[in-house]
Amino acid sequence: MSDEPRGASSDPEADPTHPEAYVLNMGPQHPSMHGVLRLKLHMIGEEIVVAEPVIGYAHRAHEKMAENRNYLMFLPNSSRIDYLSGMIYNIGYCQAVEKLLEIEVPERAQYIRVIACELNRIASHLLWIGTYVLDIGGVTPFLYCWDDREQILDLLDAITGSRLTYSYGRFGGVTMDVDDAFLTGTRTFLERMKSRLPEYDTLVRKNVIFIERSRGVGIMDRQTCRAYGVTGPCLRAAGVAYDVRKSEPYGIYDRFDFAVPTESAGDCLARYDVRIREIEESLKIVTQAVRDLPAGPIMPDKPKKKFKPAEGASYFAVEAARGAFGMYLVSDGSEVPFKLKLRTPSFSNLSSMPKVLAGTMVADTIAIVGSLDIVLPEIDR
Amino acid sequence: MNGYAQLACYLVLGLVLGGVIVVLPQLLSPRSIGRTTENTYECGIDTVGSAWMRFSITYYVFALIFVAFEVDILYLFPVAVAYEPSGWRGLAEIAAFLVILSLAILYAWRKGVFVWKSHRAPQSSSGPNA
Amino acid sequence: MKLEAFVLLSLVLFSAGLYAVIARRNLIAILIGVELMLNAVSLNFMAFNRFVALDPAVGQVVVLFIIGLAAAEVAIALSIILAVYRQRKQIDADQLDELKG
Amino acid sequence: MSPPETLVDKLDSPWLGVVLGVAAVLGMLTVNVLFLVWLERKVSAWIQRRMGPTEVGPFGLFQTLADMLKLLSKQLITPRHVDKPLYHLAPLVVFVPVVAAASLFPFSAGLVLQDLDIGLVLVFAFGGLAFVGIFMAGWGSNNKYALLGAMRSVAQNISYEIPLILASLSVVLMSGTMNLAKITALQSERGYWFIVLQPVAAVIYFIAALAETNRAPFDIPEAESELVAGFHTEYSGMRFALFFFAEYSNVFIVSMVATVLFLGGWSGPLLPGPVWFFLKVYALVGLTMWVRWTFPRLRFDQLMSFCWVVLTPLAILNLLITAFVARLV
Amino acid sequence: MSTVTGLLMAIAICGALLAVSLKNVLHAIFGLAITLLALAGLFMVLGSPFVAAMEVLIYVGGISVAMVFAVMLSTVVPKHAAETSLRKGAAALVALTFLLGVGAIVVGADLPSTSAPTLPAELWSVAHLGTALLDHYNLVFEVLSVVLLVAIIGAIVISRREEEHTES
Amino acid sequence: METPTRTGRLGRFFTGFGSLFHGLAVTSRHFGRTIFLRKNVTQQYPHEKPTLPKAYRSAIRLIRFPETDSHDCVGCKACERICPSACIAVDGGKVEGIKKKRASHFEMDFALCSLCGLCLDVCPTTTLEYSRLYDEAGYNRNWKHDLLAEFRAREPAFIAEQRQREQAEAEAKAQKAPKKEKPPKEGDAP
Repeated sequence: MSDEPRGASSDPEADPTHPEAYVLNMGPQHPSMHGVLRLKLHMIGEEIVVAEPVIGYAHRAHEKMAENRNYLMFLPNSSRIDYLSGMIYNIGYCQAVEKLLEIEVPERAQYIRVIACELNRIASHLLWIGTYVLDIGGVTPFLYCWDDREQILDLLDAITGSRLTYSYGRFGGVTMDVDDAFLTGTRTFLERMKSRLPEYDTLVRKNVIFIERSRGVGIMDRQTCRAYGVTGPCLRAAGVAYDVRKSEPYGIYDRFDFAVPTESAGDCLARYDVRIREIEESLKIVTQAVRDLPAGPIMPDKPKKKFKPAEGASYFAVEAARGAFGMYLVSDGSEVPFKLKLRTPSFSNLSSMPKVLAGTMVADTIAIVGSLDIVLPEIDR
Repeated sequence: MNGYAQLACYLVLGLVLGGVIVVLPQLLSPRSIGRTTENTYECGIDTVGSAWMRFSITYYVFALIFVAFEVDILYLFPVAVAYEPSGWRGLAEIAAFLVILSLAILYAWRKGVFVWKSHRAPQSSSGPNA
Repeated sequence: MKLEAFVLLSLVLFSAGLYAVIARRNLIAILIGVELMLNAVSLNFMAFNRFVALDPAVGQVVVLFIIGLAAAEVAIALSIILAVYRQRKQIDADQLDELKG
Repeated sequence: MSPPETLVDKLDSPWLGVVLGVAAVLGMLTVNVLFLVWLERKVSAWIQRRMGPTEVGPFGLFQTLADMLKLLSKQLITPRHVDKPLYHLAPLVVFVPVVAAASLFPFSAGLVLQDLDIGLVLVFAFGGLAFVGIFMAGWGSNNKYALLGAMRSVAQNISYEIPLILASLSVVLMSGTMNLAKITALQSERGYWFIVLQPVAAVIYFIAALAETNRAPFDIPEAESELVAGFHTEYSGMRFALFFFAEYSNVFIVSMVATVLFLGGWSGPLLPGPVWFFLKVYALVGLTMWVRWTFPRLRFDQLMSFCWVVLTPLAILNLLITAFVARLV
Repeated sequence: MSTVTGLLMAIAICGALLAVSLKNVLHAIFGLAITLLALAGLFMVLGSPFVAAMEVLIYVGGISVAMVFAVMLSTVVPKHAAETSLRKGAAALVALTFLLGVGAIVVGADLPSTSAPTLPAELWSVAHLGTALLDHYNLVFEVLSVVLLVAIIGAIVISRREEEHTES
Repeated sequence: METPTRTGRLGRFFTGFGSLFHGLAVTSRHFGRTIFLRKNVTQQYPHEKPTLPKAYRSAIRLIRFPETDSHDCVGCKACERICPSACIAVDGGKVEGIKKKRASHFEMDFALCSLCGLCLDVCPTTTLEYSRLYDEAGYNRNWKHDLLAEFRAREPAFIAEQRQREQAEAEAKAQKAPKKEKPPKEGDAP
């Protein structure tokens, strides 16, 4: 985005040239700007006239890198696009390539993928709850959330060998099978999480200060969401029941019984509620997947060695923790993708900020931006 | 020595000690100055404009109300100390005083001073939530 | 210390305030001058209260009253200054000549 | 008028007494600050299922001492474009009143450095001086965050000063004195703490004191997620340490005031006076820590309207009722 | 004791000079604060620590803070037209004339040079002051509350109108 | 926002106030669990060593097979080609006297490695595995490890033994059908 102030809001009073307006930079090195986002705020008094997100401080050219290496070599990049739900991105990329190459994935691998992805989604949402409460000043819930998240990371660590940037998926399956210890651990975790959610409810959701800070703050209505392509919990908090897992089921998601939670208010509180209920839904999915996990191989019997798709293009989208993550793969028939376009949810969600932030008080900025759950590397991919 | 004079000495000695505490590390500490060491902190970006700018008027209204209020309630200190022997008349006077004081709050409340309102309609104004 | 010293100090402060009121053009600076003058008066009251009066409560009450009035005066004066600034974008006394016919 | 005999008067030379007194106050405050910071870190760790400092000294007790030594050896950075006199003086203006205010408290019967009749008002007066210091820091830094933090800090402090004073006025009205030692003595005489008669005032006082000392959930001025570090964003090394010192000492001072006003000061059975006094003070400080590590932060406008719409009217009402009841009894 | 008094007087004068001479209004306010603190000290010397505490609380903690707020709201401080030397000279002349004239009167007035009368301590006590406020001077007490009420209302009205003005 | 009735407002005030105490109860429970039950979640790292999962993914190393007491890298460069971070440099080729090719150079830049495991997947001789290093730290940008270093001293002996093995194999082959077998690796993904 440009360095010049843009008239982001259509409001005639939103005039950054107002004599009393001044510019406040929030970020890139700000204690609570997630990652290195820079918000250039044109303010009058405490009120934001024009908010201008300036991005690019963590740019790593993932899309360009994809054009310079073969399909397999891009695999480790995928979970680094969004390091907080890296598993979903990693598996999603595998699924996109599988769609292009028409590779069949064994049943067991499908189930393992679902378990891993949903655990990862819970971890991501837990982290969001923690950081959001931290953003509005509560430190302790943050650590409780990280404690729970740690359990998930331990579980995933046991099967993938890494805790954050999993290169777990392979074209056609996953790298490593799950064992009984993992399944037992997962069941234990499901129980633990069910007992923890009421605690969050008491400590955070019912807290009057939390409610006061979140209710009616940062309202994103349906129109705004539609205009900016907002997806994920932010969209569902505005009352639109759009979830890629339901609307365009991929993998084996159509086999599970889960709901798409929605709220209508579209404010920070609604986004919190949606995420908490999504954790519950994910817990349900994991429970079912663990119950139904079939025996069998985790890779095709004869895995392909060369990944050389025919000329053509395909689009594949998954529901990441932050919204719809789409990959548009263009193949020119060689081993190297001609173009990989990533549609990342945080980017679209953040782009609504100039509109949402204009006219709010600076005190709410952090809460609103925090409630989006942005991950900067994903925006700057 | 008078207790109040002592208090003054405490202030002076505190000032001296504080000065020593600040000056001492100035002499002891390392000194290394780079190009941006002495920049004003604004999240790693060069500051645009001076920080000495205008702020929201709401703060200022609070300051004014505070000044008036503080005078009021500080008057109550001697009165409170002398309340015991003052009889029902004392109660009436304090009550009148406090009621008048409350009127100020009531007025400010009715005028919406304590509601920190944003000048424009907040957030998305693209239409009603369909 | 004698009474005279306090009275003279009060006089010096009052003159300083007078100077500020005449010389300064910034309305807040003028207000500072006024505050100085008020305080000079308070000091006088306190000094006479100490050295002359038989009931020390009198002078103290007067001084408290002055302080209270000063607070009220500041509240109103600052509001007016602010209003003027908001209208004119500057607070120099000389520029405010609208009433000069 | 002759002030009652105090500890200092028992010494031969008054000057020696003053110097010793300052040394005692500073020593007490320093040890307290170091201990409080350690305690804060430990309490927060325990609440959050962590361990806190463990490495330096037994139970990590010397961790804060090490931190202080580190701060002492840090470079003092003065940014360009600061308003030099204000910037340099601000830490002192915040620091000095704390030392003076801390000398006013009765730690036990007879153990009081300065037994002044208007002790309570003086404590508030010294607290009021800090506003100026905060402004100097915020303005002097020429930093937008610092200035915003200073504006908020002062606006918050002055607002909560009103319910704070009103709550303590209720006690003054009941006891008929502003002398801290006499208020304490009165409570041990009557055999009950004033919190029994003034629970509402005590709660108001506690909430207002949290806000006065910028503790969560009222830590808006330093709301690090918004304003980085508030008015002391640009201060480093020992200058920052002075602000820090003042902040924690203020927590301690308001707890001491609360102890004297509502919890009967030094009075208590069996144990000697100072032990009771510090036990109560630390219990209160612990309570502020517990609160701090539980709640999120209020937004600034909510904070202000809470003060003026809820706390202040409540405090006025409480004062009125106190006056009425005192007349009846 | 008199050295302390002299010191306080000197500080008061220095502060006052700073307050009236500094270009930067904000610095001038802090100069005023210094004077006020010294005056509070003098009030203590003059036997009324309570009034001294009030001076600190109201003037330093209240009025000067409000002034600083006003400065922050009104203008970027160094940016106001400087006083002309002519004006300064004229003002100095008036002030000096006043100082010398009244000073001569004061010196010539033959003020009582006795040391302060020793009154019983309870006459200086805050309780006595409170009784006086409740008793003889209760009108002062009540009138002041009304004055302050009016001041608050006035301040709110003026600043509210300003806010509406900026809004429209 | 709706304007609540007076009782509603008062009720909300008290529920709000109560919610604060519920929050305090939660934190105090955790407080008690930490200091009385000693159930904190901290792992005092330098004092307690971490327990690594079986699948722990660290920098790669060459497997030392028990049969040969050496690695089986033939220097085919498959890993070098697939490595997305280009952190592997392999060289190898014919060694005098034996049929099998041997790696002569296997250098890895730990600073660049992204621990993706693709090299393990493509290794034709499955001689690569994850090491169990977790506290490695590089002190400069040139943080290269020679993975062959630990095998170098044994290399002449290995070649001699390999020659014998190949001779024996050739003899056996001459007698019967050839039997190609690779030593199995534990924990290998199928």
